[in-house]
This record gives sequence, structure tokens and C-alpha cells, in this order.
Amino acid sequence: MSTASAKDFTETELIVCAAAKMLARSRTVFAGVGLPTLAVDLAHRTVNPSIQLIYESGVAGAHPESMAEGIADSVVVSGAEAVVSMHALFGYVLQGGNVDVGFLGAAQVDRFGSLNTTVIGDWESPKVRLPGSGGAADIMANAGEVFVVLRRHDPAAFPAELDFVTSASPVRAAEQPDFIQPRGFGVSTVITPLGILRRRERLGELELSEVHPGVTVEQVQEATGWDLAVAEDVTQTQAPTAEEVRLLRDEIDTVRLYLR
Amino acid sequence: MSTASAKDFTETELIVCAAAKMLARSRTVFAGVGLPTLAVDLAHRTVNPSIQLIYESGVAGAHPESMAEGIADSVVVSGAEAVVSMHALFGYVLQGGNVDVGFLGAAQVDRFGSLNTTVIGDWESPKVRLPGSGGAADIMANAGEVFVVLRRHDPAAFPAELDFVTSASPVRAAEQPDFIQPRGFGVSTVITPLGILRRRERLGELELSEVHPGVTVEQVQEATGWDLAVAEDVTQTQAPTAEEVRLLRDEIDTVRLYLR
Amino acid sequence: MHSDTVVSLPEAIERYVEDGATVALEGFSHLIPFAAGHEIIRQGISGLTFCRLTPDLLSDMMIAADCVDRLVCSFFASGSAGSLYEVRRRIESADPRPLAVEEYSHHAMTLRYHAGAARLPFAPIGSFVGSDIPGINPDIRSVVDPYSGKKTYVVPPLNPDVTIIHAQRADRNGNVQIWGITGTQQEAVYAADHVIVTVEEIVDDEVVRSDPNRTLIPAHAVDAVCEVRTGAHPSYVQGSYDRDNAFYREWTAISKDPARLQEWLDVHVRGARDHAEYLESIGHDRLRGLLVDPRPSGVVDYGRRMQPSEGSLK
Amino acid sequence: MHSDTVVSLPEAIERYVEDGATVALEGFSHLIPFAAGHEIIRQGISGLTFCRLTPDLLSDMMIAADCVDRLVCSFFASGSAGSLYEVRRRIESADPRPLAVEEYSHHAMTLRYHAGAARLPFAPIGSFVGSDIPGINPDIRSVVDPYSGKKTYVVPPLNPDVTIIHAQRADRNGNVQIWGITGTQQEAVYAADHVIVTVEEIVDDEVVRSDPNRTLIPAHAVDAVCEVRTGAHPSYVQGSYDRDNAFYREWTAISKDPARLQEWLDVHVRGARDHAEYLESIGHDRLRGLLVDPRPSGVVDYGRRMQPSEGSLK
Repeated sequence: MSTASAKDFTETELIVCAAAKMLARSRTVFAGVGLPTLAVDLAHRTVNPSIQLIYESGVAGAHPESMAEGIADSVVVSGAEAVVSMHALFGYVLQGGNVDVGFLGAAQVDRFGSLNTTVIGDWESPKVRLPGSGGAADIMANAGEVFVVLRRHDPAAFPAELDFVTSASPVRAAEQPDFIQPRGFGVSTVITPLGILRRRERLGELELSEVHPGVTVEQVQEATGWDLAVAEDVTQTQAPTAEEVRLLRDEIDTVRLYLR
Repeated sequence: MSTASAKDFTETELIVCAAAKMLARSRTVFAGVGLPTLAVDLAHRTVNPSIQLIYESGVAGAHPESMAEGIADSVVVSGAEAVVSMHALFGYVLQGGNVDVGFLGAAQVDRFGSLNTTVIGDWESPKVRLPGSGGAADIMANAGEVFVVLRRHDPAAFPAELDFVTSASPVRAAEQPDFIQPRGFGVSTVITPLGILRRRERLGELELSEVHPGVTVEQVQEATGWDLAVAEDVTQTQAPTAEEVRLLRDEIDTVRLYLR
Repeated sequence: MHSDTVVSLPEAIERYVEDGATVALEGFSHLIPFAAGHEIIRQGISGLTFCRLTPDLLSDMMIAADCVDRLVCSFFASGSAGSLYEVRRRIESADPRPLAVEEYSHHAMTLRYHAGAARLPFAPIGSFVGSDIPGINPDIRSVVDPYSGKKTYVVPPLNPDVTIIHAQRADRNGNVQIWGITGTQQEAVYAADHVIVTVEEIVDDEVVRSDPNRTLIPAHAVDAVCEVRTGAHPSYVQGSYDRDNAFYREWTAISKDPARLQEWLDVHVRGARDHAEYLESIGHDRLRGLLVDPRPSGVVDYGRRMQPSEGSLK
Repeated sequence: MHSDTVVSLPEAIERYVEDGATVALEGFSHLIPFAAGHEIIRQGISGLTFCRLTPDLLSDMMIAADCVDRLVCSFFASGSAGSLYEVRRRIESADPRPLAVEEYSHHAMTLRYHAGAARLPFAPIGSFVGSDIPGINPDIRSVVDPYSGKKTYVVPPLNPDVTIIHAQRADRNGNVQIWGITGTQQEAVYAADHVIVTVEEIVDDEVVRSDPNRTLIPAHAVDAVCEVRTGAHPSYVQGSYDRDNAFYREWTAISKDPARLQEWLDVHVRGARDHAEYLESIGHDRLRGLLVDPRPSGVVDYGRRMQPSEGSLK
């Protein structure tokens, strides 16, 4: 397989390829549709042939014959390895500790990796009503670690304080020490259009770990609503290889459902 | 159908026919094998064609092609209407309130219909180790009402005090008033070789309701380890009809697995 | 089990869904009971507490038709297809009226049905520690675990007056078989006082009884079975027809404009006498485009005893 | 998922079952993993905490072979077939040694596996109010329901080191399909740290994937798959062979006499190198007599999308 860098690639392709590389050692991934699906599919074809994709709809080991348009699309069921009830999926598979990586999106991310997907403004009379938890609060508490993909990077998306904590980081959970603590590590990685943030300790904070080609550390710090820590060894995000871009465009998302 | 009394019948046939008659208005019955199976089968063919038999193994609506040798025999599965997990069976079907009548056996029955199926003697060092609860404690708490069939009637089987309360009557449960009380009525009927005892109120005690042909009220009282109450209108147990005996012998238990 | 289990959908809705009732319509993307929801709109039932993990287009429709006062759910959008604008108008600006909301996570909703089905006082859950969700939902409480001495959050049982689901098939007694995504249907059904099941097809008893493990809902749990073909459109039925993804996308524009939304309801729901007329209004060409090619399951063997076993010959 | 999921039964037992471990062998009358239990006896593993709703003949055998120090269960007899005399000797007269017992009801055991599988701190249960069982089992505790203010009993999670089950079939990744009575297998498997599944047949991926709803245990939960034909004898496998009811009845006399029981173990288990030799010792004529006639399930259709849908063509 060619490892030469692609000559041209989109921001989406950069993000998907970065996510795929991080899945090299994951056994099971809990993912929604869109970019996470592409990342898992790419990882499966490159760095991790035995990766298993789990959907909150109850499907484990999907083998769709065409690009799924949702986490409960009929094509993820036909030919899948297993379909279980959502009670078993959330209880035994997820809370039982069988998910290594969960992918989440968010409207807002804070310094410790807590996420807001509920409201902008006040919950009682919100400026914008967002989708809410869905399975997010459950995934954050129980997945081995969580990857977050955000399509914007500015102080509104990375504020000093969230408007609402939908899915709490272990740091925030630790403020309730009388409760049994969640098993998950919380957010380990946030991939944005500017770079990659990482948390290295369960009770630690996010730090800038990689910047995308053409982006400076200062740009990322300015786009972040708190004083963003920077790793000692910040590197440049590896550009997608020509082969990765070919796989994404010619084999994985041939109809450009998510690659735009 | 002939309603003439049979000329000869066994004690087992009398008990089974008495039990079958009491199932005329039950929708769902939770039963083990043996006499309860015969009673339900007979009820299905006579007084209650829509009765549904539920087994703790997870089978609902069994239609066995030959006499089942256990509550989890392969013949109760082939051709059944449904098989669910035991988690669903005990949780949703039974505790959820979908069982009208539960059949239980016991080594000992007390005045209020608490049952012992655990030990004779002390639990720590028993004289006889009995099978224990199985599903009995769950059935007692949750079935609409409970029928008990006993093959002996003497003060050892009907003692003033049980050696061990496996399955508690609502009367005994009410001694723990700080607990959410079980939904079931408890034992409504005990059928023995001497007669039929009934409880008419949820917090009431058993009283002698019917005596079998040839048995006196005094005989039953003497065979009972407490001062057995007697209903005002004690009647004689209706003898099986010739048709009932024919059904039992020629159609239901042709191989005499339980009719002995 | 009841001789009158098989009824028409209008009759089932009339019999079991009353104004002010708590109603669950479940089906996770798959098998959403749209035909039943439309019939509730047609009958002008109002004041409902509407329970559903993912409200979906169905809630936008039922809320716009003013059937619903309160929403109990865990997601407020239409999967990948975007916002539900009627829901957003109600919550963001009480337009045209406020909507009460009880908010959970997916696992919490699943556990509420589970606790309801098993008539448990509550169900513990590992989520929510550190989250703001318990702060806006006083029904999420905590208990002390008697083994560790630490607290855990718990959720209360959810016992709808009526649960409505759609399925591939049932027999005339009400044994319901589902394949593909089964979601939370078993729990939601057992949690309810009454249960209505719409099915693509009512089949002979023998079909169901050839494969008892396929029965998700036994007959004792079901009050009414209604044969309603294509009863899940615009959602899908595994093995029969696909999700009308174009419809889901079109909905965004319809839902954004209150007048268009009312007009859509007038034409396709309130203006259609029944589900057959709804399907007419959608167009049979369009529906044919959703059909799928066959992909048969294999056959398994349940076995049949050859003769009375040695024991029973005695 | 692991490349080394498919192994021999002796290797799986050696790899995952250690002296002193907590081991669940589940299967409710149906699919009891006798071959695996016999292999534990052959390897002389001891000090086990043995978990099983209904101990059955398997516990009589494993206890007589001195594998077991502690029994966690909810029933102490052999279904309709009578007493388990080795178990009774141990409990009634500590002969030849005491046996520790933790006693529950069936629902409580099911909930212990459920809580274990979901990594919950405890599970509430509606049984036991007024019963003497909590008095002899300090692990059955109570909590105050925060909704009603009343108490409910709770049971703790059960997390075996290893759960072992038998099934009709699995693929090479460990996706396990079961039909007929499924008991508590899904919960017991997810509750365990390690999982061994013996199967009648390892099948091609395509067989499993033609019917994903038939998969009770997804591959991610399974450590070892071992092909062991007739691995449930003397219990049964729906669709393959029937329960050896005559054997169950014969067991009463064997079990009553400690010397005969040890002799039986010597001849059929310790004296057999593996399960194939065990089956030889039972006799192939006898096993042929247990075979069943076919009774095929029907076929359902999972469907296949005809072409990329309108949306994805954009």
C-alpha cells in the first residue's frame, strides 16, 4: 500500500484519516453515522482488520452492502453478525464494559472534555434546543475512551464553561465523590478543523497535541475559550496518504454521502 | 359432553379434575410438570379453551405433540407460540403481573398459606435438604393467586409452624410493613388427598371448603397441625365425570406418566 | 388470547387511547408506528403524554396536530436528518403553546420501560454522575448501594396507559414476531396497561409456531392486533420496504414552516380517511421505489420427538 | 474477534479455569455444558465456586469429583427426576466434606447475572418479603425506594471469572446462535470476565450472518469457541438430540451410592481421554436413540437494498 501523502485532500478527509489511525488497537467501537463510520471503515481496511462496529440500535458487527444512512439503516442489519435488544446493548454491551471507543459529537466541549449536546442558553428557555443526550451520557460514562469530532473550532464551541453538561467528564463526575464513579476514561481525543487535542490522564485536562498543516499553535489557542495547554511535543497532523484518500473516495463513500 | 360421574377414579384423577374446574376463568397459568400440567390440559379441553400455559423455562403457549417430561422438555418448545429469556419470563411476564394462577408444590403449608420447600429441620444442618425455592418464592409474590397441590395431608405437612418459610403468604409479608408488599393474593386453594382448603381474603387464613367423597370434616381437622377453620358451607368435592376420566386416560396421559 | 384481538386500527385507537393518556409509540428508526400515530391525529385525541426514545418525525406531526402536552424522551432530533422544527418552536419559544419535557438518556429510557415492565420501584443506572441532566429532571434520583456504601442514580418505572408498536407479523391471538432492530419494544409493551400492535401481515398460527424464538411479544401481553400494510411509512420494515429517506429530508422544509406543516397534515393525514388513503396520497410509485430485494434467512431445525421416549413407555 | 478464538475444549479449560475460580455453567435443562464440566473434572481443578440456577446432575458429578467448595444456586434437585444425593450428603451430613451454599430464587439468580452483565451495583427484586431466605443469605439486602419511601430487597451482581455455555452453533469469531430455551445464557456470559462456548458445530460466517437476530452472544463477549458434538449429553440440544431421560432416572441410583458414583466418574469421565471417549463409553446406539426428526423453522426475509437510494445518489 502506498504511504505517499495525497497531493490534495479535504478537511473532512484529514479528520477521518486522523481518526482512523487512532483506532489501530481498538477492538470495539461505538459510533454514529457520518465521519465516525468512514473512520471505522477506513481503519478496518488499513490498520485494524478485526475492528468491530457497534451501533446503539443493537447491531454488532455490521457488514453493510451499501453506505448506511443512519445507525439503524436496514443495510446495517442485513448480513450483520448480531442484533440484540437496546436493553442488552446499553446494559450489557456498553455499561458492561465491552466498548473500547465511543465516538461523540458535541455543540460545546470544555477543558476537561465534558460535552454539551442539550441546549444553547438556559434549559428552561433555551436559545437553541439541541438533540439532547441520546446515548451520549451513557457512552461517556461507560466507553473505554471517547473520541470527539467537531467541525468547528472557536471559543463558542470550546467555551470556558458549558451552557449545559450533558455528558460529564470524569473530572466533573469526581465532584460527586459519594457516587460510584463511571468506569470510562472520558474524552481522550478531540479532532477539530485546526488540530487534535488529547487528555492523557483520567483526571487531566485537554492539551493541544497536533496542529493540522498550515495551522499554528497560537491560532488554536486563540480559537479556544480557555487557556489551552500545549503538549511539549506538538507535531503536525500526518496528511492522508494517497491510498487512504483513494479508499475513501473510490471504495468507501463512492456516492459522497459524507465526504463533502 | 357427558357430565355423569365416573364409576371409578383415582385420588390423582380427583385432584386433577378439581384443579381443572378452578381454572375456568384463568387466562394464564404458571405450572410445573406433573399434576398441574394434566389439570391445565384438562381445563383446556373442557372449561377453558383459551387458557395459556407458561413455563419458567421461558416457554409461553406450548403445544407439545407428546407428554412433556419436564418444564424445559424439547417438546414444549417445538410448536410453541413463544420462547423468551428467563430474565423476561421472571421479570416481565411473572413480576410484571401477567400470570393469573401459579401452581406450587410444598413439603409444608401453614395456616396462612406460607410454603416450605427448603429444609426439614434447621437450615444450617438440615434433616432433609429439599429443592429450595426455584421459582416458588417469585411465583408466590407475583402470581395473581396460587394453587397448591399436596399428595399428603397430615400434621407434618400442615404444621402450626413451618421449619422454613420459602414462599411467604401476604399475611407474613405484612409483618414487614416497611417493605413494598408483593402484588399477589398468595395461596387461594390447597388441594389435598382429603379435601380442598381455601383462603378468601388476602390477609385471611385457610379454611376447609370441600371434603372428598368418604372424608369427614373431623378427619381433615385431625390431620391438620393447627385449629383448622371450617367454612359455613362445606361441600363434597365433585367427583370427576366419566368424560373427564376418559380424557385424562385416553387422550392426555395415555402413557401414564403422571396418572398413577 | 381474546376472541376480539384482531380489530381495525381506528377501532383499536378508539378503544384504548383516551384524551390525556400516557402513550408510548416505540420503534428505533425501524418499525415506527406511523399509521397508528396518524390515526390518533385523525381522531383528534389530545392532552397526551407522549413517550418515545427518539421522537422522530412522528412527534413533530402529533405535536403540530396538538395531540401532545408532554414529551418524555431522550433525543430531540430526527436522526441524521436534522431538526424537528415543531418541537423546537414549542420548546424555544412556546410557539404556539408550551410543551412540557421530561428528558433522559437512551439507556435511562430503556431502563424506565424495563422497570415498568418488571413492576420494579426503580432501576439503577451508571450514567449521569456529573451531568446536569438530574438537575433538570427531579425524577432522576439516587439511592445508596448497600454493598459499596456509595450512591447510584436511579430512574423510575415508566408505565404507559397504552404502548403501540408496529411489527412484521402476528398471529390472530397476538403473538408478535419481529426481526431486524427490536429496540425497546418488548420492555415498552410489557410496561403498558394496554397494547396495540399494527402488523404488515396477520399470519396463520403455524407460521408463528414454526419459530417460537422469533416471537418478541407473546399473546398474553397484547390487546389489539391490526393489519396495516406499509404501516411504518416513512420509516421502514426490515425485509419489506426501506426507509423513505427522501421524505425524511423533505420534512425539514415542511417542519420549518408551520403553515406548510398544517397543510401537509390536512392533505395526508386529516384529509385521508384511513391509512390506505394516506398511502394513496403518498403515491404508489414512490412506495414501490422503497421495496427491497429478497435476502432470506436460513432455516433452523426445532426437531420433533420420533416416538414416546423410553421413559414414557413405562 | 481474536485469531485464536477457536480452540480445543481441554485448551480452553486450561487457559481460563483456575483452581478456586468462580465459574458459571449455565443452560436451563437445555444445552447444559456437560462436556465442559467433565473436562474440568478430568483436569482435576478444585476449590471452585460453582454458579448455576439448577445444579442438575452436573453439580452432583463435579462435587463428587471434589472440584467444588461453594455452590451458588436457586434449586437443589434434578428437575422432575428427583434428588441429587451427592449434594444432599454434603449439606445434610458434611459427608465427605461440608459444602458452602449461597441460596437464591430463580428470579434472584437471573437478576444477579443481569446486574453482573450490566456492571450494576445491585438489582431490585419483588420477591422475598416475609420469606426466611434473606435471613440465611446476608447478601440479599434492602434499600429504600426513593419514590415510595418503602423498602425493596436487592441482590448483588454475580460476576463469574468464567462462564461456560453450550450452543447449537457459532462462527469462527465467536458469534453464538441458540434457539429453543435460551435461559439466562446472555446475562451469564456478559457477567463473566472470560467466556467459553462449546458448540455442536462451527459454521461459516455466512450462516450466522443470514440471520443476525438469532445471535444471542456477539463475538466481542466470547474468548473461546470449542466444537464439541453431543457436548450437552445427557441434557439436550433443540433440533439435534433429545434429553437422555433414562440416564437422568438412572442417576438417582448412581448418586445414592457414593462408591457407584465414583466408579461412574472413573469409567465415563476420568477414564475417558476426552468427550469422544465419553460418548464411546455411553454407547453410540444409545445416543442414536436420542436423535430427533426434523421440524424446520420457516424462512424470514431480511431484504437487500436494490440500489443506492435516491438520497445517496446526490
